[in-house]
Amino acid sequence: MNKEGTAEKKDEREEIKILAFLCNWCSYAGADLAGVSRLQYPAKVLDVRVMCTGTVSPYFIIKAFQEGIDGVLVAGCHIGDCHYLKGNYMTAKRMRFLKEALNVFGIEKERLRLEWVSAAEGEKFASVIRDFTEQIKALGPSPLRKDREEVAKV
Amino acid sequence: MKEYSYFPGCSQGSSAREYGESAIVAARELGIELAELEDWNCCGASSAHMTNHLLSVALPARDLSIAQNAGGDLVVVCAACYNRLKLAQKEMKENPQLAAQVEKIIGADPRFSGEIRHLLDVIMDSLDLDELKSRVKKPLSELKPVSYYGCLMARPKGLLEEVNYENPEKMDKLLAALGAEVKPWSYKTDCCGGSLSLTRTDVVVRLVNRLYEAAEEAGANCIVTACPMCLANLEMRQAEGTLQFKVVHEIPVFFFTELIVLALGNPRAEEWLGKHLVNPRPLLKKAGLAS
Amino acid sequence: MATKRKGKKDDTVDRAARNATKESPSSATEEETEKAIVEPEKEGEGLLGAVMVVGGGVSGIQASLDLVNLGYKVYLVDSGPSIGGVMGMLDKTFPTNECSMCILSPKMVEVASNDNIEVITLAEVEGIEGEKGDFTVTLKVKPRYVDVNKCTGCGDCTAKCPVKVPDPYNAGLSFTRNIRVPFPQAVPGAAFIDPLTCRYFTKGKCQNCVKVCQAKAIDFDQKEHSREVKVGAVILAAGFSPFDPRLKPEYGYGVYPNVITSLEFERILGANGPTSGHLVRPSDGKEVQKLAFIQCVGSRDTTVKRDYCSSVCCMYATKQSLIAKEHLPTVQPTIFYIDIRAYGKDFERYYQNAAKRQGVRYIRGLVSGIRERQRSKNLLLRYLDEKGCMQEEEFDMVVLSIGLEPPRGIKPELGISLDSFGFIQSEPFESFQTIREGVMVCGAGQEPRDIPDSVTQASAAAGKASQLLHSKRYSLLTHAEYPPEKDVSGEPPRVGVIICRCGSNIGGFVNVPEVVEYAKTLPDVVFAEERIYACSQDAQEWIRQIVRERNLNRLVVASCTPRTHQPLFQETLRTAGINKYLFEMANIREHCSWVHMQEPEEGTRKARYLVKMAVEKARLLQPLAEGESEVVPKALVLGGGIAGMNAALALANSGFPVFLVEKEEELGGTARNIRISQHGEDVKIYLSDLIDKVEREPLITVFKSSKLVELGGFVGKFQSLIRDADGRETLLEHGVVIVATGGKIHQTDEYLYGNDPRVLTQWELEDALSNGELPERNIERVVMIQCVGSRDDEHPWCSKVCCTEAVKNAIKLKESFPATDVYILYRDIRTYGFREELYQRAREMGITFVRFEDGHKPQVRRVGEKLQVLVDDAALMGERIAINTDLLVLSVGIMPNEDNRELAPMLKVPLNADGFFLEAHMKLRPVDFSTDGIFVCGLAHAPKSIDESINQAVAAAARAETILSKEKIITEGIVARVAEELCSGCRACVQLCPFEAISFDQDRKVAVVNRSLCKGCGTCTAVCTAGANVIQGFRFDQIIKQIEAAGKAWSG
Amino acid sequence: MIHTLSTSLDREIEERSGEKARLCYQCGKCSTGCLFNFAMDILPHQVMKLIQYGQKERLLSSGTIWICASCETCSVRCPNGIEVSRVIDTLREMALREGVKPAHKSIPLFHRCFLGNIAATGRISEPILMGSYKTLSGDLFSDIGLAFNMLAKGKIKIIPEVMRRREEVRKIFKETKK
Ligand SMILES: Cc1cc2nc3c(=O)[nH]c(=O)nc-3n(C[C@H](O)[C@H](O)[C@H](O)COP(=O)(O)OP(=O)(O)OC[C@H]3O[C@@H](n4cnc5c(N)ncnc54)[C@H](O)[C@@H]3O)c2cc1C
Ligand SMILES: Cc1cc2nc3c(=O)[nH]c(=O)nc-3n(C[C@H](O)[C@H](O)[C@H](O)COP(=O)(O)OP(=O)(O)OC[C@H]3O[C@@H](n4cnc5c(N)ncnc54)[C@H](O)[C@@H]3O)c2cc1C
Ligand code: SF4
Ligand code: SF4
Ligand code: SF4
Ligand code: SF4
Ligand code: SF4
Ligand code: SF4
Ligand code: SF4
Ligand code: SF4
Repeated sequence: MNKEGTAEKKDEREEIKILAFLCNWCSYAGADLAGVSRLQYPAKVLDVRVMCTGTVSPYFIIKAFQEGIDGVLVAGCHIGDCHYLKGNYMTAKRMRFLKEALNVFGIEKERLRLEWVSAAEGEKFASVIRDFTEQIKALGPSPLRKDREEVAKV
Repeated sequence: MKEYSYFPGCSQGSSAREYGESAIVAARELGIELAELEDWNCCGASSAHMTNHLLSVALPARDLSIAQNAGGDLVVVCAACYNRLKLAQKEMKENPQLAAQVEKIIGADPRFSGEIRHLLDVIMDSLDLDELKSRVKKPLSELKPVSYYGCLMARPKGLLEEVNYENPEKMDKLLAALGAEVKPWSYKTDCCGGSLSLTRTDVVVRLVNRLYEAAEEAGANCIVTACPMCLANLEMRQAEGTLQFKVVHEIPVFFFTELIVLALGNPRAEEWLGKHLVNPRPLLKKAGLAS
Repeated sequence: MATKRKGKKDDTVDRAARNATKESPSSATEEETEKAIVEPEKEGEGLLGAVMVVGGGVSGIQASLDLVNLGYKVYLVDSGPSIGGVMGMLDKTFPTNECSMCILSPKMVEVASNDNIEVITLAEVEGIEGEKGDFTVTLKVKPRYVDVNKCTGCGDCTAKCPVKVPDPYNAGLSFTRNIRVPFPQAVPGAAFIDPLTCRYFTKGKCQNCVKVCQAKAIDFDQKEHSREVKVGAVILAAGFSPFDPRLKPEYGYGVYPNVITSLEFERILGANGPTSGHLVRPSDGKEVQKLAFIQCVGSRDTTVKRDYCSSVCCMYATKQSLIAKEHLPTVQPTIFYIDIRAYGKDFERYYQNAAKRQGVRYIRGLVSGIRERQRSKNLLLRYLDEKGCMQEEEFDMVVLSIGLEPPRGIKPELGISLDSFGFIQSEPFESFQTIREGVMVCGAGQEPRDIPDSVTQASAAAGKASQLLHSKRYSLLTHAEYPPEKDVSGEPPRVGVIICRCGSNIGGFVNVPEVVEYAKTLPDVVFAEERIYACSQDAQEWIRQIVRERNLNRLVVASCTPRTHQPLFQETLRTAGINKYLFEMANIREHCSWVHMQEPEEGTRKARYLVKMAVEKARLLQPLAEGESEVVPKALVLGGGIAGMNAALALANSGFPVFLVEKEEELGGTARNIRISQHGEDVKIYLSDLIDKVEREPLITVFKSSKLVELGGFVGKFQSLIRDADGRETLLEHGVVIVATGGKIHQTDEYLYGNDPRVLTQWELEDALSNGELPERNIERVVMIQCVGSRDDEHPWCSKVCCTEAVKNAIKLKESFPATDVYILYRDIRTYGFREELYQRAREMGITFVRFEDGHKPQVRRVGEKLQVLVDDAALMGERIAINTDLLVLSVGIMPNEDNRELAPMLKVPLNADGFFLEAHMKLRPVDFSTDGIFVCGLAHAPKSIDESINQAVAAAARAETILSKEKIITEGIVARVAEELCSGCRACVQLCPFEAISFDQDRKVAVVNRSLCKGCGTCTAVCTAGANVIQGFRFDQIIKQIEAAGKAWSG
Repeated sequence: MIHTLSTSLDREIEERSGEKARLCYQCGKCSTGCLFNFAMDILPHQVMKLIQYGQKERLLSSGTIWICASCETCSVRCPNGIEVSRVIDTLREMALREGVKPAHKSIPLFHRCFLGNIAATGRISEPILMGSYKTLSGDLFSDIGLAFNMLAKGKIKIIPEVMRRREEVRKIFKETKK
């Protein structure tokens, strides 16, 4: 029983967590549509609504990894569809840079994902989450998180 | 028994005798009596129509005045005659000046107040398909025909009594009721080459070959038509296609009336089988419809 | 059937509302929170401040939104079960390829949540009695059998309904059930029952839906009834019906499964369509590789009595080809066409890009008919290749570009008239005005037109209604009255959490009691409870009560999506005396219960953390003030052409003073050169009438020989400096600017123009024609050359008007001199819409059209007495034709005004690559700029005809009026703010703001946000290295708290 | 190269047939639907164009007017409602009337034989028709096997069927020649 208990505990610790920043106008709406269409995807994802992906600061992403998130998704309108003209364009630029920077922190750059999901793309949203969850599962918990847990133990 | 005036047309006495004869027999089987118009003349067919418009109206006009005397509706089996007679009637109706001119020429009132109808339409309208089904003695179940109207019956718009002049369906329905496995195809109203048969045989061979290819592609084992010219072109030019395009087609061609007679078990159907240039016996034998 | 369950989003404070608030004592009783109707004023007796809009497509939606913003109560009637029209079915839209639903659905939500728009579905207009300003409209309302106020759109009934029906939303390509919500984004988002197919109605038993509907929304007792509505004006926006391709039997639609209509194809392309955007064909679900489009099916066709061009199909076929390639790069689209009509703004570029770079194959010449291969169900098409050789090619699928037909159910008995095709007839220069005063028209129901043109006309129609009813503005609007806002700034957070079950939608999958218990453990949460339907009307009362009783100062609702429901709860909170920004939502339905139905435990766990994240954020929420700025109710119009004058008059008619600035000595602009309109009306008379009206209008001040030299301020309060020819300067103050500075004619030296007196422009011909300067015996023959200075490398746009102009002048010429032969040398004839009738008439009259290929411009030389034009005739495979002529007329193009280069930076608005002004949004905001308070119309925007310029002018005026009619502009609370003490002065944000809302204060060396310009996107905050720039409502610390809460998930 | 253009041919055709070639906007449906186009020197839509340009000689001496089998596919498909086949019939008639040398001489010859046969007996008799056509065209030997075959199958009646009041038919021929 004790053994089982620890196994369960371990499982829980091994269990991954994904944080998604969704822009209000396209991707959040796309996620809504996935819901309305009852498309199923794994429940490992929590989302934060922002008005525009342009507002997602690199700091948020680093903070998320520090807090023990294993994968971060940033999803916004397709290029050219931005409600605010070019916010997503800025984001794309910033994310490219950030992916490289993550390596420096010892985080695989696959843990950060940028996707364009329109309000009509419920199916795309669901499949992005499915795919990303698989990918992060394969990568396992974030190295940062392990560090933190280690530190906490010590 | 319903009686109609009947315009046989030239070829039904000679090159399409099987059509002329089977039409009368089939009609009678289905309760329709066809009374031949007295002393009718050739409608002029394509040649008149293509070279002298007035002639192409005046020739059938004489037949129409005879039909007017006979009274009632006029039934036609040949697609070309049907086309010419019907268009002459229509043109004169729409153009009284033309009618007057023609009246002078033929020396009789050319206005025909009856309806000119193709035998296929007459049969399909007077028939209850379920009843027909029950009367079938030899179901054509091994036959996989495609229906072929050709252009003369289907055009111009409004000639056919069916709404969809691009994809008429009466013949399909009739054949299906006789037990055949009718194949859909997109060539029902394509032209067979018409009167170019003797003069530009090359052109006709090409068109006919195309039809055979399409029929085969559609999975058909025979073609059924209502036009003597189509049948003649299809049969005459089948072998030539073999030479020119290096493919062998062996697809018999029937008049729809022959198949009615055959399916209803009337032995006279046998008589006409020998008249086909493409021998239908092997197919019918295989289908258990002929000995 | 009212749809009034959503909250209202009121971002305006208007005069009438203010008066009303002043008069009533402001103690927060419950009655007070009820809506109060303001008594109509005495002036303008007999007019009603309400408008009915018939048809809820994009044009009807735009008209409705404009009308409420202009201060009128709106009844939006649709014959279907939801608004949205055809645009709601489209996948993407040309020429920007934007997602159609993404841009439409926010507008639909806006309609749904506005208290002053009553949506009446399943209804048709039976009669319109009375006079303009005071109509009584009789509606026939069909029963929906579902109470829209109760239905939550959960879809439980659909799952249990035994009757399968083809889904009209998917153009019949897929099946749905008899009872259903029409489509996910439908407004109202409620189910309906079609009695014709319902088993209960046809067989007398079933009622499965009644059994499963927890909201008790189904009501089989509803009856068809008629209803009378009193309004001051009516706008007909009934759109179009698609052509039935069975009428062209040669294409085998309905016989061959892989021949489909463009509307069906649009659904196949749709990510939310029957195949989820996979490019597969109906017969066997096989991926499509070879795809063909056949144009003009049911358009430009005498034999089916559609002698008009449907205007949009050339472009949508191009769009569908591009999108198909986007979905499946290997697909090979081919478009068979007669003329490619890429006439609108940026259309030519779109078409050229598709043809030259994206591999869309365009083949001129229609296929005559379609044949099918029986085994593969592939389709055989015969066409002539560019060498004139016959080809037969197999395609996997064929799309028929079906035309647009008149709407159904709009009849002359309504006092209007229909044209010979059945479209709603309108006045020659004012296409939005029917023959009946007070009844306006817009959208594709008046003439086939695309979305931007429909939207433009909708605004124009709304503006016209306002000109009629402006004295009754606000008289019938309902206004919420708010108790004073409680100051909670000093208090510690007291968070209330409401968890909604949504019947079983949430409750069936998420363990709601568990989430409630969990919520109670969260910091600062003083109240947590569940509710079966949190959005129902009685729940709002309950919320107000607990907010008061429990002394809550933050509210979290865990239910469905904030995109539709946040405004409602914010409104409720506000009526409870709490600032509406102290509210947060957790979406545990769309983002949780519905997508994790198979793992309820994990779903419940996720719901807990979604609630926790919301609570964490809520604890940090601060009340935000909505900004207010004054509006100077005056307008500045730049340019005194037809567009500028119409805009000025429209505003003056609605009671607003206008400054009209014209740089020339006289008004009139380009139109002074045009004699006859396409409808044959005398433009000179129209123009002099117009100038006369403008000059006599006391509310319009005309500044001639003047130009704008400087513009300051922002929406509501601009200051502009204008200078006249003598250098005199005037400073003007106004709330809006309308840019109508026009365009100009292309100056050419091609084809001996300027070198030989027999070579004229169309304008010169028109002049000569109307002055009688053309002696008949000298002109046996006239040749016209099209596209002079258009559609070439230097000018990659179509000038839109010149095909019609040439045809029009040719007809005029032929009427005056029947013996004269006229030849028009062209590349494509672009007589779109009803202009096609002119083209047809020209051919009928014997005017000869000669087509030449791109890159084969005609040559002109002098031969003896005559001019000789040599042209390589494309129809004859490039055979050269020599035409000796007495006159050569050039159809020269329209160029942008050079002044634009100088105006654009002054107004802080963009130009496109061609030098025309670039509007805020090509599709849905065709006359707005992204800079608030500035509008555009006429040739300044793009080439267009007179009537189109007038449409746009009246539309721009109406859009401007939505601002001028407000006393104050209320700006969103969610805007950026720079904490000056932290700002390092790096100016990163200043450069990045897409709306130029941040400026740099040179004295204090800090960035400053102008909250009137800021749109709250947050781009600036992401780059601020000092963390000085924050976006209210999405503050850094708030998001960090959400991240932290998420980080602790699954374990804490 | 086309030098002289005129609109008179279009009017002449309209007078004779009621069809207005000038309405044609070159959609090409007539040509793409024509099953005989491979044998034509001028495609049907180009016929319309050349009528608009008044190129009478070129049209009357074209092969197209003889190759066209009057199947009317073009006519039912034309979105401008032009009966293209009727226009071609008219051109053919004009060519005969004006004695233009036909591009495919066998075809008018066949029609002449066909009509001659009717004029003589009131009805068509295949042996007579074939005989006359074969003799006059000099193409004696093609189809000879076919003829024997048909004869053997009783498809060709040696003794032609003749109508009684032949003079009435002959009168029609005489009157319509005028
Ligand atoms: C296949 C296809 C693709 C297209 N693609 C594009 C594109 O990419 N870009 C573009 O700009 N345009 C495109 N269009 C054109 C576009 O659809 C129209 O411009 C637009 O829909 C017109 O909007 P509307 O509001 O006038 O009419 P509609 O969208 O037709 O809406 C009319 C509304 O009125 C209702 N109604 C009808 N009759 C009545 C009545 N009697 N009483 C009450 N209500 C009534 C209807 O139910 C409907 O809701 C496309 C069209 C088609 C067919
Ligand atoms: C060559 C050509 C042919 C046309 N043919 C036709 C046709 O046949 N049929 C048809 O319906 N339409 C035609 N049009 C279009 C038609 O002329 C316009 O749609 C219509 O006149 C509306 O124009 P507008 O008011 O937008 O611009 P304009 O008529 O160009 O007016 C703009 C006004 O602004 C003034 N202005 C410019 N810059 C400034 C500034 N900086 N400050 C102050 N004032 C300024 C100008 O002096 C002018 O008076 C044609 C246009 C052109 C160019
Ligand atoms: S079950 Fe009831 S609440 Fe749900 S969609 Fe159907 S009618 Fe509406
Ligand atoms: S009563 Fe009608 S709508 Fe309801 S479930 Fe039965 S068939 Fe469907
Ligand atoms: S020409 Fe007109 S009707 Fe034809 S496809 Fe193009 S836009 Fe549609
Ligand atoms: S608030 Fe609750 S009841 Fe209303 S729709 Fe949203 S989840 Fe359903
Ligand atoms: S002439 Fe003018 S309207 Fe016609 S295609 Fe050329 S630029 Fe466009
Ligand atoms: S939030 Fe967006 S619009 Fe507002 S100042 Fe920042 S960047 Fe500009
Ligand atoms: S009538 Fe003549 S031109 Fe027309 S399709 Fe038939 S053969 Fe071709
Ligand atoms: S089908 Fe008619 S319009 Fe089209 S090219 Fe032929 S004649 Fe002209």
